[in-house]
Amino acid sequence: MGLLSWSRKKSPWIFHVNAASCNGCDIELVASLTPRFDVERLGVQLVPSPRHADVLVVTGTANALMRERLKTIYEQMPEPKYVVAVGACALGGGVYQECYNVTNGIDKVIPVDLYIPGCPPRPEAIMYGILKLLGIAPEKELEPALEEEIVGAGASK
Amino acid sequence: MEPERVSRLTTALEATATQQRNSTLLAVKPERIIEACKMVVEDREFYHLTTITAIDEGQVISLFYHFWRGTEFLTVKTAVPKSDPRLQSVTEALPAALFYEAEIADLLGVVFVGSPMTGRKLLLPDNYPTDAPSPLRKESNPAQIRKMMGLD
Amino acid sequence: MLDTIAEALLFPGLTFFVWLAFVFEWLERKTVARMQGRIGPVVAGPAGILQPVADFFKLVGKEEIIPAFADKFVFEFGPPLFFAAPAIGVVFIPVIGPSALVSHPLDIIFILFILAFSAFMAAMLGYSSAGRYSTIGIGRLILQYTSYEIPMIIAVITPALLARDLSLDGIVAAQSGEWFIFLAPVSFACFIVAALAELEKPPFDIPSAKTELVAGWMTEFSGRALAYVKLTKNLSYVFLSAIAVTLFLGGPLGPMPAMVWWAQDLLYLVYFLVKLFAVGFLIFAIRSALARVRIDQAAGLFWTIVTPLSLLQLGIIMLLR
Amino acid sequence: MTDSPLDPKSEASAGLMQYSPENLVPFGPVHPSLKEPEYFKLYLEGEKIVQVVPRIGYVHRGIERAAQDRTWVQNIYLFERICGICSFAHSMAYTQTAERLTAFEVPRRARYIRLIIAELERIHSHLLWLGLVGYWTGFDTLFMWVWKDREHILDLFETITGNRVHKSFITISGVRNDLPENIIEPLKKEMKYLTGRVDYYSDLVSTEETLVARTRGVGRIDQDVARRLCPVGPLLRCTGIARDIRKEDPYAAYDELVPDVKTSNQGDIASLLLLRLEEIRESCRLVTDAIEKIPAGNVKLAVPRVIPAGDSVGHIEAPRGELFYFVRSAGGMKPERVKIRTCTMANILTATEMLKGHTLADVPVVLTGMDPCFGCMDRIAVVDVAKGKEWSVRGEELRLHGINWYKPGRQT
Repeated sequence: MGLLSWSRKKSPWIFHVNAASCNGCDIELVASLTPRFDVERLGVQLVPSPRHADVLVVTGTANALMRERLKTIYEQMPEPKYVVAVGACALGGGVYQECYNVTNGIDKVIPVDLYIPGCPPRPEAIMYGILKLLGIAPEKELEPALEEEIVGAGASK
Repeated sequence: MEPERVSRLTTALEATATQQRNSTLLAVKPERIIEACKMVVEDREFYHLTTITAIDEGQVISLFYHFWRGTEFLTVKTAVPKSDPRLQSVTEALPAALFYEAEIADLLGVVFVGSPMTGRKLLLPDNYPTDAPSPLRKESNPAQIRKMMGLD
Repeated sequence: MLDTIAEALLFPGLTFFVWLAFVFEWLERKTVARMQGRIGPVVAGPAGILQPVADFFKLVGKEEIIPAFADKFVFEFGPPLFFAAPAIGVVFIPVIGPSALVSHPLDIIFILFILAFSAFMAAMLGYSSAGRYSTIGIGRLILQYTSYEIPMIIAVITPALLARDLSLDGIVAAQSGEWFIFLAPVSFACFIVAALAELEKPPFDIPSAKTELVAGWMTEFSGRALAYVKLTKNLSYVFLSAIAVTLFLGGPLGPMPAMVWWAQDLLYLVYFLVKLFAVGFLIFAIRSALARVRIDQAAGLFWTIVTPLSLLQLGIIMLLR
Repeated sequence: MTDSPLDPKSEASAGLMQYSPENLVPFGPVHPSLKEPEYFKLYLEGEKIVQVVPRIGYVHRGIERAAQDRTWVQNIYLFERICGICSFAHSMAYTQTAERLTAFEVPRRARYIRLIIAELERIHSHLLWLGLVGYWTGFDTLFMWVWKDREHILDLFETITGNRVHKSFITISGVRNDLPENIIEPLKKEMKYLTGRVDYYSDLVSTEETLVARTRGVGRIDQDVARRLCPVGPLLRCTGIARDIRKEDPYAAYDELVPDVKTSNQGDIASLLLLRLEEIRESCRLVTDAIEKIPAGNVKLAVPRVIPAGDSVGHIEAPRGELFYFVRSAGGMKPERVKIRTCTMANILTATEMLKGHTLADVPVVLTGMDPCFGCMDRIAVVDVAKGKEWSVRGEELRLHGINWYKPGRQT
């Protein structure tokens, strides 16, 4: 395992976006940072700026106003980036499915790498999801041109 | 509510009053709504405007101004025709009504004359279709609105 | 000459201090986590000790986004320069033995210059990214800098006055009898408070307060630049702790039995590290036990309490000597 | 309304248009100090805030419309998901309001169980808030400790209802399940533990210097403002007005277990901290009393599918204040109209008033002070004052503000 993929596995920094969620998933996500669950054990840090983040955690239904913001934030993140959809609303609209202001799942707005179901998912489920993501993360292929730019020739991958 | 207070309000406002449980319903004409709100608020005990409810009743849109006094509700009811839903804004007398009026203006398309929010889209997203009915009106259809907004 | 360069780059120079910077970040995260009832990083390396290393290399391997309106020259070349300030500073610290790799009769002046240069580079970096939050962060940083700089200078020259020497070697040598922390405890306290402000640690993490300004002046940085900036901040952390050790805790000095030279060097190193981590832990403890103050409160604290106190200490010492 | 913080005319007359865009600091919509997306435009003079214009509506989902398409029972679970923090309060307010249209009497035991869950939720909500105050003032240790204690409440929720966040426990005519066996002792033990922790936190927040410096005198409102802008809950009580729906209009078992309404007369964030801690203590007492006095019997009747026609008005004291529901039934399977007025909706106007004159550093603290819950509010409200003609220059900027936030043009 190369240094780079090792370091990516060990250090997923997450940026959390609440895209019109009911707070349930958000407080469970925050709860997973607190002493009982402590995802910092896995190297996870909640970072304040999307520029610093590796993983975009999205909760909620992505309503008409948040859709654009969500796209902007996704674009602000540097490659390689991953998107995790947390909770029923982010997966498919959840209980608000077919409401007039609701997107049925955020994967209609941005590409999603991992889905964590639940309404809301327990912190254990969120941690399990992150572990899963750490499993898949290094395998995600970058665009060749971008990889050339970032990693440079000869760097371990 | 004390009978004399009720009768004072009904005679002054040409209103009709009905009472049930701990709430009193005072039906007034739409043109007297500001006067009614002022009278209620001048009665210092009813300063708390809980909210304004609006309902699409087919031909008319009814508005309920709920005031709370510690043990009982006083609801001032009025109605505007759906064909021309215009009503005087009460924000002069009741600053707290600002947001409640704004949400009704957006969700039911009632125009509040004199409200600082007049003419602005308040509640709904920027790309809410202009030709679709307000979402809480009976004739609105969520599936259609979704399609028009391009959410699917 | 080659010897000195090798020492400056490897041990006890830059590489050693960079390693210490990683260890410091790990210790900080672990200590703070413990104080908060958590465990802290565990999966990267034994007890998570490689966590900062993983963070660093991950950031190096990420895409670097340059904001459209940024000053590209400063934005790209700023982070290495920012890193250079403490990286040059560390060679002036005596680590193994009472004298440093590079010594000059006016060391202290240069150290003060490096501290000022760090703040200046931070301001340049923040402004170069031209973000709103960065700009406000830098406004706060400069305000904070003008507040803590004077007490810090006074706290630094107090030991120099006690030792009647402006070189770090001389100051260390003068502490062979009694450490200056006992002669000038108030100066030491003032230095630690000013160091907290310089390092942007709570309660003075005002320029990078994440709940107010996203990430303050660091908001725009990503990838390699962010890796450099973060490493520099950790290196400054070690650097300032090392200065505190050198100026107030006798540097690497301690009871020294007669031994072969390398054993003595090792013992010097152990003394130095023990003192360094003690200062580090003091900062961790203060950091996790306090809430953030407001910028006006911070300025008030420095101008009305810390500066007069450090001046008072200086005055007392001048009178006694 | 001439002095409304949202009045665009007053904005123009106050000369706000002369401020260059550099004076405008967008606060949100995605901002680390707001767990939920909201957008506040802050006009600054240096660090001092001269005007606040909220743009709320990033969480609008259209629940009131959705409620009309769902049955009476389905709606319980829909309203519960208005907000993940006061979910039981929402479902209880809705259920009670609907029950008033029916003839049956909710069993006494069910009313006690409702009280217990509601009070546990109040403790949970207030603890969560206290933790976030710690987080927002940069006091992460307080945040972590408080959230650790909060897990005790969540464990109780899980034991009693089976869920941590959305309890899905209440139903029309009662509660869905009885209390589990052997709950009395653990419940009492936890309440005792939490009361002890509250003592500790009260001591902490009133003695920890930096926290006191950040909260005392910040976000002060007085009774006149409170009367004019009609805030609810702790925000109102901290100005000295003792208004608590639990006492004024008893529901559940509050007629038998009367809460002691706590007030404070300082009206600032420091007093809100202590007030909410006092309320936690009071809630612990209520839960302990309730579990001791709880009568035996049924916990629910047959759940009706159809609610008789009529209008019903109901409100309860949610953790954040008065939560108002208006339900109209046409006698069918689905409600004709449900109107919800959440606590944050009533408080947001007051909060913008509180912000004026403070510095940017105070914004998170003051906004936290009202314990905002935009998830609740936005099912209904958006204020977009940026649409007017005088804003045309900035209208473009607003659309792009997400980008500008990170890549602002140099507007000279």
